[in-house]
Amino acid sequence: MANLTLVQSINLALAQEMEADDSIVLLGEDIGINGGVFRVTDGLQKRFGNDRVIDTPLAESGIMGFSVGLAMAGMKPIPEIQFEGFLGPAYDQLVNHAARFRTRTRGALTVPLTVRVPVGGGIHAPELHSDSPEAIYAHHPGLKVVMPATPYDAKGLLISAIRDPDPVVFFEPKRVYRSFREEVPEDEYTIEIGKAKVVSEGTDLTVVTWGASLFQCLEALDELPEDISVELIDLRSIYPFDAEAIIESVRKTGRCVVVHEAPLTAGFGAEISSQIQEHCFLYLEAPVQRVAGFDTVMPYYKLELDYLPEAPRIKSAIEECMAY
Amino acid sequence: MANLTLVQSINLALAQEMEADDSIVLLGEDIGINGGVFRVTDGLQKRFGNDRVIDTPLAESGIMGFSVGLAMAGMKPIPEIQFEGFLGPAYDQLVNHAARFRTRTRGALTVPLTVRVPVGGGIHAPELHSDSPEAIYAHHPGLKVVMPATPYDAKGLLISAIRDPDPVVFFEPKRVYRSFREEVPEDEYTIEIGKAKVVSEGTDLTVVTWGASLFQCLEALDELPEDISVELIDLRSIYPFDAEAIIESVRKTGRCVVVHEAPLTAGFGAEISSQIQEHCFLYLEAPVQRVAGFDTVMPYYKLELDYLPEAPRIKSAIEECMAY
Amino acid sequence: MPRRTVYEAKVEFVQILDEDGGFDEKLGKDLISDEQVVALYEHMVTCRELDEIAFKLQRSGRMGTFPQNKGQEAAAIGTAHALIKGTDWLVPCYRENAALFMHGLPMHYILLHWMGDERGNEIPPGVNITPLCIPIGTHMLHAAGIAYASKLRNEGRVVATFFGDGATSEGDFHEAMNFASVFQAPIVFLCQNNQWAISVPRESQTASETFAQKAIAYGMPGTQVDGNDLFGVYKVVKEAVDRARDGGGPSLIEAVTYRLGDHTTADDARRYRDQAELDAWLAKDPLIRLRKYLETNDLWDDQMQTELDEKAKVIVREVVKTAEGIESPATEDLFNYTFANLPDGIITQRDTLRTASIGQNPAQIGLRTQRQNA
Amino acid sequence: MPRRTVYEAKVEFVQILDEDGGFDEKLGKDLISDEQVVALYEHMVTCRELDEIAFKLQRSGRMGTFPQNKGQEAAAIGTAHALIKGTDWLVPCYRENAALFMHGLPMHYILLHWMGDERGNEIPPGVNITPLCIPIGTHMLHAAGIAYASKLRNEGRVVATFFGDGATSEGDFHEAMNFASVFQAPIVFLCQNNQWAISVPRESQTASETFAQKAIAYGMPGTQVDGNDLFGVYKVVKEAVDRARDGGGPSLIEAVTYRLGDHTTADDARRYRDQAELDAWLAKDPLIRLRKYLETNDLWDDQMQTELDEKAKVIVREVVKTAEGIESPATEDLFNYTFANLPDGIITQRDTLRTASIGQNPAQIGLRTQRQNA
Ligand SMILES: Cc1ncc(C[n+]2csc(CCOP(=O)(O)OP(=O)(O)O)c2C)c(N)n1
Ligand SMILES: Cc1ncc(C[n+]2csc(CCOP(=O)(O)OP(=O)(O)O)c2C)c(N)n1
Ligand SMILES: [Mg+2]
Ligand SMILES: [Mg+2]
Repeated sequence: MANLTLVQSINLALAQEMEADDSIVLLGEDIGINGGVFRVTDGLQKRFGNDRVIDTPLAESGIMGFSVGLAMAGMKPIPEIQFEGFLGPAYDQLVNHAARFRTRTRGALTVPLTVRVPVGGGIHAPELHSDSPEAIYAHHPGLKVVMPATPYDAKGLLISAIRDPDPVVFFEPKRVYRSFREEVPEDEYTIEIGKAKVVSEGTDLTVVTWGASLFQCLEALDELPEDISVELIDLRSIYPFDAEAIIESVRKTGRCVVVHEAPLTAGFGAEISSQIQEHCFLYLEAPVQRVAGFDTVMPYYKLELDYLPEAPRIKSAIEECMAY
Repeated sequence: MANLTLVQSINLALAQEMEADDSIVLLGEDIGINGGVFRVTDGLQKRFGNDRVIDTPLAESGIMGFSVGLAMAGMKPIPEIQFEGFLGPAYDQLVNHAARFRTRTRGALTVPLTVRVPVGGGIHAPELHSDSPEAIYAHHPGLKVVMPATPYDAKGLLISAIRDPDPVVFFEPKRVYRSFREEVPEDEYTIEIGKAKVVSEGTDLTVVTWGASLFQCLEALDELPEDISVELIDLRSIYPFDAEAIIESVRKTGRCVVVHEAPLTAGFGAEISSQIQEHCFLYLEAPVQRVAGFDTVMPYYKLELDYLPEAPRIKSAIEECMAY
Repeated sequence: MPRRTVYEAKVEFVQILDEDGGFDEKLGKDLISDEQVVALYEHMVTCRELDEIAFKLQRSGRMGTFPQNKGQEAAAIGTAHALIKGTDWLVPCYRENAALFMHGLPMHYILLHWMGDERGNEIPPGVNITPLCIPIGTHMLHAAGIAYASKLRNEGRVVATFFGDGATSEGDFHEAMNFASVFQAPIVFLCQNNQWAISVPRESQTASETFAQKAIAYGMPGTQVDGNDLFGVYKVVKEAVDRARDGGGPSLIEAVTYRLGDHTTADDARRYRDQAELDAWLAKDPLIRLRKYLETNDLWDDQMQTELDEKAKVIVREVVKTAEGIESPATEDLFNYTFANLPDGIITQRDTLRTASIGQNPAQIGLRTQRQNA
Repeated sequence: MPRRTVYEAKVEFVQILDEDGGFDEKLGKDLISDEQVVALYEHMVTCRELDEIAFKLQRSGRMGTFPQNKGQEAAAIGTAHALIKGTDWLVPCYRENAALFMHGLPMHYILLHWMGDERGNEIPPGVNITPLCIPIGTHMLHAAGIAYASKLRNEGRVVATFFGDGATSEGDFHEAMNFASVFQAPIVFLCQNNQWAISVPRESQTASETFAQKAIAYGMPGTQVDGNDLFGVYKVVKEAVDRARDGGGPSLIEAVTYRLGDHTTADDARRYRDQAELDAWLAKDPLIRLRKYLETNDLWDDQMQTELDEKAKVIVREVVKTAEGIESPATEDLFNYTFANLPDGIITQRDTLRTASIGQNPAQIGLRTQRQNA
């Protein structure tokens, strides 16, 4: 058991899985000697060699399409896309190929890849280094999408993702990369894709969130009056997502606030809100609230904290939902 | 006034706008002498010349990025992407550039382009010729997204889109291209982007839909018992969408079914359902229902009608929503 | 030397059997045995028969859109012959059916594919072929990845990937060429330059004089070959395959050929191309040329042709019967292949054939508890 | 001729002022007037000063990530000098600030950009520059489109677009080169081959011997030039610009240079590259070389240098003051530039700073009617 950052726990999971399964290869821009721009793959090329930790040319569609080929030939590629904004050029290969080969070939050719992608805002990064496109990939059938918020979950979910026989988009909230440490077991363990985590139990209102927003929610909860009992759920998996855990919680609390960084409109919060309504209609005491990014382009960093759902906005949504 | 198909009304609108504004150029694959694979641009190259109706190399990112450049230099490009499945390679240029230049430059450089894209299933086409990605583009700030379902609306919305100072994704439901004719005025007219159409008034339940599904909804309505009074809304614009019209209707009817071809999860129906809930909470007598494509890859055509929300599925959703 | 040449390159064109039946002995001698040539010709004719019948199936409403392969058989077969069936991989687009059949794809799979049935892509085990690729220019990256996997694992497999002249315009073509050359993957890029991408002629697709010279951008050998010349195609592909298998990396081959049919059955090429152009190329049909060769070399006669035509008809009739005889896919096939392990949501959708929740059995969404006092 | 050469090409390297101060009179005579060279040198030094100060701003927490331009000034300035300010367009990446300033971009805009402020991209009217481009390799398509607009409207404008060696690997590079050549757009593609793309060296980026030869794939002229040689860069770019303006279409120029700094302030190049390599290139610094030239030609002395250094400091101090003195952007700037005409939903979000609805004034969503008996 070691006290690790998110960066370190991901590095550990990668190393352990690579050790155990030599069909795993990592590929991406600057992941080799440089260890990735966030150092997530630090030391792995040295340990596993150039053939298994591959610096690629600067081409995201290439990285993704090449990985699809590797996967169909029986390897388990783990491509890295340097920032979520650069998933754009890889989008077509990801949604129209990686996601479709199993369906397309009735299972004859499959694509067991895990694409790692730093995600989200809050670190004063340049343009296209701070977006949250999880709803896009969740909407495309054939992909699984996860976004762990803590070092412990990251290790367990990454191992599940790597072992999953289908493509998984593994989003790493960069705001959390080094923001805190947590005890992470040395042994390998898995966390089931599709299972949420109840971070704190409560009876009055459910907050559902994922990624770095978890910490803004915790901050908001800290500032709430003592007498409001909030159940906080970290979704962890976006697709498939744990409808059951949410429904169970909201049937208990009758109120829900969903929090995410991505723009409101057609964000994943809409799916959650809709499903709550479909499954908890008679239990709801207030409309499900969404606290999200605005329907505007993620701003350059001077304004990013005005854009992101920070604690005060979450707090007031909770209070108003309680008061409804 | 002439009796036109959707293909013809779009062709007419393009011709009239090109006549009026010589900064408009069309570009795409096979749109010139061939008139496009659906003949939507038939005759336009002959009429306006090779410089204004431009056959491009086979490269969608190229078409989109080149159009962004043309637009920033003061032209009004109308690129065509041959099928919605081939928006994939153009995605990055569309969402990360076309959609962002106004924000990025505080309005100094803008991208008044209208990208025309055939959309949706039901015509026995090959793979990637039958998808419905409207939610993807609606989620990306900086884009407008429309999907007219009739020849009349297509002309008015296309003219609005072309004249709009910002990028518009103009989806053309290919199942409707030649399925029926409608009176379309010869004169130019516009339909405001963001305004829905109440196709039929009703008091018991609201059906919200867009694109080719409109006709499946009409079919379902025909088969309903006389005593159920349905208000049918054709959204027409996906982003921005006419929340007001929907809210007004659902506050009146208390029940709503949303119908679309795209996969359920994180589809645009989720946004509508969420907003109804947020704004009509105390008026709702049943949960908002979504009848949509399944969370699976759009199948090859033998199964496509099992996938698409056809009339029977819509009808039973309406009946069950009424019975709730 | 303030202005000095730092790089020079050239591109060669290869032709062994020309359209008048002329045969280059120096390059062509003992290249393919007489027996093999006869067998390849027979295969070519059978594939042409399938192609014509497929066209008719579409016209009579028994199949969806179909892209005829007519006229490009020599490029497909010459390439397939240079690769080892069951070891090497073929990563096709959709105009090289003849190559796929040679490497073990059951013929009715192609019909199933165009009949809107994914089972046409359910490649049998041991057949190293990826399914027809609909999005143009995207599959060459998969080919590069498959080739690199072979290299990484020292399997000695070579990959050949087919694509059209139009496909070279896509960014993915560039990225595939670049990845393949940077990683020295064992792959042959086979560009079927059939002069048209639907209605767009080669001159509007690229300003380069040849497609072969695009290899130069990647420090890769590039060769142009008469794509209607079985011998020429086999020769240059074989050289490239051998080089690849020996660790010499990728190659680009431009097979100069022609699309004798419309783009697909949904197309009408008379809208955009001249009859005269088509006529000139009809005379270069690889079937005519190869038959001429066989006859010149006393390997063929009218009697054999009649028998072959009959045999081809019988084979193709059987193939059509098989494709049409397959029972309709079950609705639940919609769901079952989305993931190896279906998430609850999809299971519910499959079992109820519904998307949203009303009318669904609450048990199906597996609630662990139920609040009573709603 | 069964194997005949159908295409030949070569790539030239141009150098006028070499690193030892050698000057090729034949190519360089009267190329740039003495006065101009002095002015360009002064600009170069000022830009270098800004670059060093920007680095320090980041280190002291007053600015976000910054990519130093150090070492690549000759390529930027030589190119900008060959284009007509206010007529031609520059479509940059982020390592050619010196070119942008020459064409009218206020210097503090660059700082604002890296300080996380979109106002750094609010290009003033009449300045034909697009903003720094973050997604690598994507902006050359915009450049091609701008160039084609100039051609369509007979405006006589030429476009120069800058990008790195790494950028050539992106599919969009390929599509931009192809579109530009097919449409014979008046554009110069200026590849700043600074040997590295973050930690990836040139040899891992492409297997081609030069970047210039990538032009061959598009039937486009391609030339390699010493990118640290102001005269050489100006010469080859001017030729390409003239050709483009005369309707001769696009060109690719590879400027061979070196990134003397880290990739950005977030990078530490010592992790992946040798000090010896860096040292060798430090000696080729375009500033050193140009000063040597000026001194050899009696155009410069220490006194002038001292004065210039002082002047540059003053200018840059002022620039920093301007950038830092700008008031913070208003929160509502988040919203106001999304569309020319903001949709209701965004107006509501702006006016309430909220996303979902509770607590929002129902009037704001503009309900036309209100059912009373809820
Ligand atoms: C990415 C993509 N864009 C557009 C299309 C539509 N389309 C299908 S085939 C074709 C032309 C292909 O030309 P080429 O590569 O030369 O192959 P050919 O059909 O001539 O064999 C086009 C534009 C497509 N299938 N995929
Ligand atoms: C599409 C995209 N992918 C990845 C990145 C991350 N990134 C920023 S700069 C860079 C290297 C660029 O190398 P090069 O083109 O040679 O330009 P240089 O920085 O050397 O000037 C990378 C990979 C990016 N900005 N955009
Ligand atoms: Mg072709
Ligand atoms: Mg570089």
